[in-house]
Amino acid sequence: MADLPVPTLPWAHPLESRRARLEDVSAVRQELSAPVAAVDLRLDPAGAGPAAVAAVVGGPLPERPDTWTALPAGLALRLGPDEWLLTSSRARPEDWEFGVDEAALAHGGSAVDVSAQRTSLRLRGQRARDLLASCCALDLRPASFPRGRCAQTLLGQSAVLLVAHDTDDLQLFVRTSFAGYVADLLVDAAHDF
Amino acid sequence: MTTPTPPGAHLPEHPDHLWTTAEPRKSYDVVIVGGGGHGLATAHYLAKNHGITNVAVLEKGWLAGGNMARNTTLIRSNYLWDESAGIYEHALRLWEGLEDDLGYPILFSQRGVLNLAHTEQDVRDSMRRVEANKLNGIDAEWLGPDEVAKVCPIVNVSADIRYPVQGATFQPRAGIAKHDYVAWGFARRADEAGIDIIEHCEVTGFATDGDRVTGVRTTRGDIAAGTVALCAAGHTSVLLDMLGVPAPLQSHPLQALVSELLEPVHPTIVMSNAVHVYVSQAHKGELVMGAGVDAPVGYGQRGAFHVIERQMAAAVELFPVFARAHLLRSWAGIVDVTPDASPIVGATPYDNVFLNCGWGTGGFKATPGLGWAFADTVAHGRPHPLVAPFGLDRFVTGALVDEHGAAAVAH
Amino acid sequence: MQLISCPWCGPREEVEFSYGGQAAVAYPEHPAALTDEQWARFVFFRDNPKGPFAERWVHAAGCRRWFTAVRDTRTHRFVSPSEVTS
Amino acid sequence: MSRVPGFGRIDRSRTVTITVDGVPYTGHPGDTVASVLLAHDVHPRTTSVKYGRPRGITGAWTEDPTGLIQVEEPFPEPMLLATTVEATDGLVVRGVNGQGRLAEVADTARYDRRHHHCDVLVVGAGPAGLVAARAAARRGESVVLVDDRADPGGTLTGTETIDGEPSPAFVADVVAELADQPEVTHLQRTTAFGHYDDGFVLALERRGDSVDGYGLRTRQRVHRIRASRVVVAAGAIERPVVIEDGDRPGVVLASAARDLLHRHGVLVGREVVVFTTNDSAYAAALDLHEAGAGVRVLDARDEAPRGWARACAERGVAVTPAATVRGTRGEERITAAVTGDGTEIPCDLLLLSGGWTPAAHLVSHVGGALTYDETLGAFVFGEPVAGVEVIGAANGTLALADVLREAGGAGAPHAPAEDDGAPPRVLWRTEGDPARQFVDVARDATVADIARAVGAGLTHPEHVKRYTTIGTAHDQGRTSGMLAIGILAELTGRPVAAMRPTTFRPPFVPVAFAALAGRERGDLFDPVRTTPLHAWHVAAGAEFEDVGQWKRARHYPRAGEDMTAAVLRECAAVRTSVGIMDASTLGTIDVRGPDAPVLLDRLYTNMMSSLKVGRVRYGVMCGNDGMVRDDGTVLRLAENRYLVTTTTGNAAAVLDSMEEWLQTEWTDLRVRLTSVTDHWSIAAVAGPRSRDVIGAVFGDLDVSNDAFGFMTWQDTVLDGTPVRVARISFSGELAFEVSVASGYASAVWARLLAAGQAYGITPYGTETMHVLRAEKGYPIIGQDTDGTVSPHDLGMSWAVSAKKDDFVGKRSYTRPENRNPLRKQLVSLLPTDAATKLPEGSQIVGFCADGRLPAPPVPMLGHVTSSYHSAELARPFALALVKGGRDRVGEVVHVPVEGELVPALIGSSVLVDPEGARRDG
Repeated sequence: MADLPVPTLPWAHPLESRRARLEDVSAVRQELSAPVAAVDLRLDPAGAGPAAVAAVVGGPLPERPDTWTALPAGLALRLGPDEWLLTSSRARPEDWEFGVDEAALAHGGSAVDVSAQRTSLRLRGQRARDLLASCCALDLRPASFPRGRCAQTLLGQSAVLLVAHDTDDLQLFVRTSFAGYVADLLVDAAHDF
Repeated sequence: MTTPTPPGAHLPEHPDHLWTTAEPRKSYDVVIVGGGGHGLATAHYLAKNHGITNVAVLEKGWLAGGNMARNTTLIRSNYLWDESAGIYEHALRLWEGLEDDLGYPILFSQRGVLNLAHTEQDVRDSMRRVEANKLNGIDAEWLGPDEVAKVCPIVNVSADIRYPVQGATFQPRAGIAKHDYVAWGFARRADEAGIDIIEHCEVTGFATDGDRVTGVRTTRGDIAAGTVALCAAGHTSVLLDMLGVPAPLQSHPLQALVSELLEPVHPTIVMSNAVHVYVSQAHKGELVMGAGVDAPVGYGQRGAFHVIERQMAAAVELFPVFARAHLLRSWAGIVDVTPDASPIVGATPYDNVFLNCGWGTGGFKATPGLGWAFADTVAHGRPHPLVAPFGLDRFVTGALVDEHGAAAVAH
Repeated sequence: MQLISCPWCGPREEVEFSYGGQAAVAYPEHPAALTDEQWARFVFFRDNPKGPFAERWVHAAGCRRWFTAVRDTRTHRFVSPSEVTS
Repeated sequence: MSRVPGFGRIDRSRTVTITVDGVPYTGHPGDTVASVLLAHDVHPRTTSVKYGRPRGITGAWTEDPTGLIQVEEPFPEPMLLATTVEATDGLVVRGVNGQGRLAEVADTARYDRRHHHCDVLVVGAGPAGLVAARAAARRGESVVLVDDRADPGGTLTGTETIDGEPSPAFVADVVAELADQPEVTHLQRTTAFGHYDDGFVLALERRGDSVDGYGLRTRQRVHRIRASRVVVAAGAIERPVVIEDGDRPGVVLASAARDLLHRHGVLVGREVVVFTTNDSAYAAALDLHEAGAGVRVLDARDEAPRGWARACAERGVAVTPAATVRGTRGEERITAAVTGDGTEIPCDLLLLSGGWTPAAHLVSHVGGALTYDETLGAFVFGEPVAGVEVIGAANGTLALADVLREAGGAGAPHAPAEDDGAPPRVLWRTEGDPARQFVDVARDATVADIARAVGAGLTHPEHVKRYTTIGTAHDQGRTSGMLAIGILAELTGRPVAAMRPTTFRPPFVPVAFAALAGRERGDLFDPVRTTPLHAWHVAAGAEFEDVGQWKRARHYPRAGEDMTAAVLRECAAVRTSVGIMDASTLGTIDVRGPDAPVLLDRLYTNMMSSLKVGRVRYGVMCGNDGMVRDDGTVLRLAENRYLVTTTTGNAAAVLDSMEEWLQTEWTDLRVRLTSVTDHWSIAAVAGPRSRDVIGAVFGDLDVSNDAFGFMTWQDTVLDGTPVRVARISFSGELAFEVSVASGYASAVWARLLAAGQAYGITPYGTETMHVLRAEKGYPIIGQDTDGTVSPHDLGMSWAVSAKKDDFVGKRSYTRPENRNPLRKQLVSLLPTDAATKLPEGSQIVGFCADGRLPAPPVPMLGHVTSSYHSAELARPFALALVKGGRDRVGEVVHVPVEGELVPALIGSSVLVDPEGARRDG
């Protein structure tokens, strides 16, 4: 697949139309994250598979569910017992899927391109966790949800994947079709901050 | 401070005598297990229609303290399928004469029910049900949003809500009644007829002889029974387990709630499936609402709070004027639900044990109709035609009466 | 609203889960060999105990894994730590 | 004025003006509506609901059963207590006596939620709660402390000494220490109202009303607190003694009079009789005396407590032991108390204290069992509840010194013990006329009513409650509940301990619906799911329909078009040229693994393992009951990889169900499922010119029929971006579905439109799609099915594999009902007038030869599931489920439509291009 031309088709962020409203919130900085290549990796955690995939993606996979590790240009998020979300801001989605899948297949695993399945918002600021706590029941205290943790949970009525980068720096992934709802929810919640 | 017309003053007084809690005797022709609305109504009609009075009603707690004390008192008959329409319409006709029959002011108020439609499919399902109702001789009509607003001006029929109201079915004869009064009215009649109402008497087992049950074991001793009629709603499975009779029932918490007393604002009953609401304003002025059924099996008579929150969101969404009404009290009953959301009534593998359960959220409205038909079933030892379609065997043959699908909310 | 312990994600709010009813109701080996009664038993009939009940849950808003847990239906409390079936 | 200098914690430097029943009154910040009125010597007066008797207030906080008001400004709110509504400038209220009034317009205030997690939640910031919170904080625990009143301190009046300093200083110290702790959240004006499992407590914070509107500030907030441990320090509720005419204005709880004095500086009466059964009322007697009232104490016990008696003697407060109050005299207000021996003691205030009932609610909510405490005359917590601790008055511990010890343990602060106290006497009522002894003044229910209930045969407290309505008013029997049980015990000759108190239900205080709804209103009520093309649809003037949570474009009316016209135009475009539809809402699931063919063979009624890579097959999924649950196309992407398409509404349910089978039943299958619904955006391009459009946009693709046949798919690239094109038709026309990662959806859509311009490419919506598929007899699951329809009923026996041993639902097809020849089957229905569009949902009856319906009940043959005007057929047509329908083809039946019987001809369900020449072309 390496002979594909460089993509020139215009790409649109699902929250483009809400960018101004999100940036208007002063208490918590909410940024639209740039698109990344992302695969959903399914793999037996016990065998040699994780190491094989790690070699391809350039970093070790997190060993416990609900934690993440940094990859050279992305994140390795452990979503469940045999499931990871691997992102890359450098690779093209089709290459990312091909590479990870190839490594996983040898160990009975598989990878599926989900680059456009979710979109992402970065929340920064001292009140970022408070803002999330207005619509998320997860224990988001820094001690309970420190850097290195991630969690699939509910924000309002929408499933989200929360990632703790730091005490004041969180990221949320949300399915593309729910992104507008989540953005509206956060903008609304930020009113009384 | 000013003094408008005092509410509550208009509630009728109860009679001076209701019933006397009896001591269990050794033996009865009929033992009814469960002293809720269905058990008491069955007792009443056994005496009234069939002259059978050597009857005991066994209640494990205080009389009519289960779902009868916990429901939202909606009465309607606008069900989709012929079988359901048959039993519920029979019940509704009995409701219309029940105050006289019982000699008790049960406050049956026929104020109509609106079943709202919010999506195109809701509209199709509603039309289907209205047309079926009409052909079954049940009063029903389809109303557009403007007509909905005429019947109930506080419903938000504007397009600015998440799931705008596309219209509603309307059954004018639907209504509400005072549940305690109904139960007590049946109890008093049964008591007058010489039927023993025995409270705080829990069935702990059955004595059997081949295909027959000879009696019940209770916390107050053994009682011999010619026929046993089970009317235990959410606790039916507990009894059937004692008999070794399987039934496709799951018991779930169902929550309900009331507001404080309010000046009249809501003239009818409104139900909505998509925006889950059913609400009426009772005689004293309180808004009475039912929430959704909690998904897990539960006998705890309490439900989860998020169900209430969701209920309140739905209420304010559909009725903006309810915003500052207050939740005064919430509670839960235990509803026994079947795979097709229709009741199970009729025979069991035991010749002289008859089953009545699985009414889910529909039990109250069926009370007199079920009592009538079940008493007939017990008296003649075979299912009355109105309950015949609801036998346990339908799960084997596949002849379900599926009220899930197109039949609006089954409340 | 209860906390339910997902074997993978730890205690989470009840709303994150979907209920799957009675656990360990096996799909019949040879459905065609069953009588209508036996088939109906599998399709429609589930235990409904007042007391401990082994049930299936799925962490729908989380890892989407199904698991089995025992809960007392009288108190709604989970009486055994959840265990994984698969 | 009854405002006493030197008393109260109101801010006398500022004034507020409120209007009550049209009369303006001034008060101060820190006042309530009740305290403002009382300060002006105006006793809130309502009329009782049943007997029209005058009523005043009897409590100083949420326990008051009578002082209901209606707020009119800033926004109408019904049925609040004058004792709990803070006096704010511009507030307008009026009295009510039983029913509140709702606003006629929507409430624009904001309400929201906030989640908390903590080691310890302390409910109540009285002495017990403050000390417990401090102790927890000092241990390094995270603490949430909530208290329902405006200020912390609870029942502390400021007269007490704690650790050698006046109690206000102690409270201030503790509050300051807590404020310094980052792990402590301290919320006043926040009422814990519900307690659920696993330490989940709901608390309502009142953040203030504003006459000028709310702006962005939240009016009320529900705090959803998840605590490892819940410490209930919610205090106790004083109850009166039931006396004859004890409902007369001027009869007040002793603690309430004291609270009004110390909080608001209001002296409720000048000539005061105190009738008590316990020690606590003595403090009220002495405080009111110090504030200038003449006070006399009647103690029901044989001996007055020596310490208190001494203190009274020192100050000249007369104490009479072994004395009772039997009744009252007066009209609008008490003028005298009548003692047990008939003596009338002139007074303008009668204080009652019949003992204390612990605020058991929050423990009762989680099923905590209560046991009767003979000494207190109240139910207290029996068995401990895991994770719940009850301290202070809520635990029946009343003396301050004991409370502090109980709350603080080893490091507890110290308060001087009350010396020579005496145990309370449990006394529910005094001698008198039962018909004038009000137990629940809010419901106008008397001892005579309880006696009548007992006479009617009722003995259970729940029955008596329902017969008499005691405890059902807005106060939920806070002060009357225990009295009713005590009196019921007395009347039935049974011990109180044998009674089961009625269960406390959430909420502890009434909570506005809107507060519970939070921000789940309007578009935030339920997520609005949109496709990446949503903005384009809006700009194109689409009308939308809700399908599940999705917004789908239903049609695109042009100026002057109604839906029928727009849909006819869109249909014609697809049938004659080319149309384009956004199908991105379809569920898509990537199914991978060596056993993927096995799984799909078990889940679909037809065979999927035989599908060749590169090809597409339509499939039906059923439940165990054999009824159709979903349908869609399946693409075989590789030997071990399929892409499964579901209907829009069922996507999540299908995936969940597939996972359930895999994870719990067929755990040996090596298959993995990944939802890619949101990843793929799908544009359906349909119509005879669709090949031209696809060919123009995707130059690398050979779109000829030979190279790209019906029900096959191919991958291609558009400007470097991968695209998948499949030849799938839901319209019966030559058609393609173009899938691309959703970020590129707009770009691809634009290219397709541009390429289609030459052919007048027409965007079409779901309504048009429905018409087109109906003309072909393709069912919509959920519209033409309702959970009772099998594939055979739909005429899809061709999609039910006979080769497979088993698949989900197969066994059910041999049940008797599935072999019933009168099952409903999908057929078409053509109104014979070729003009009437049968309303969807219409019922179908047999042909009525005389043109009239028989009397009900009329047997029904089935119903109309879909009905449209057809551009292609130039007439209306319908699909219907009809009993034995396929055997009735050619029969004319009747459909009642608005009172008319419309004859309609039953036909095959496929009306357009039955040979499939178009889609295959």
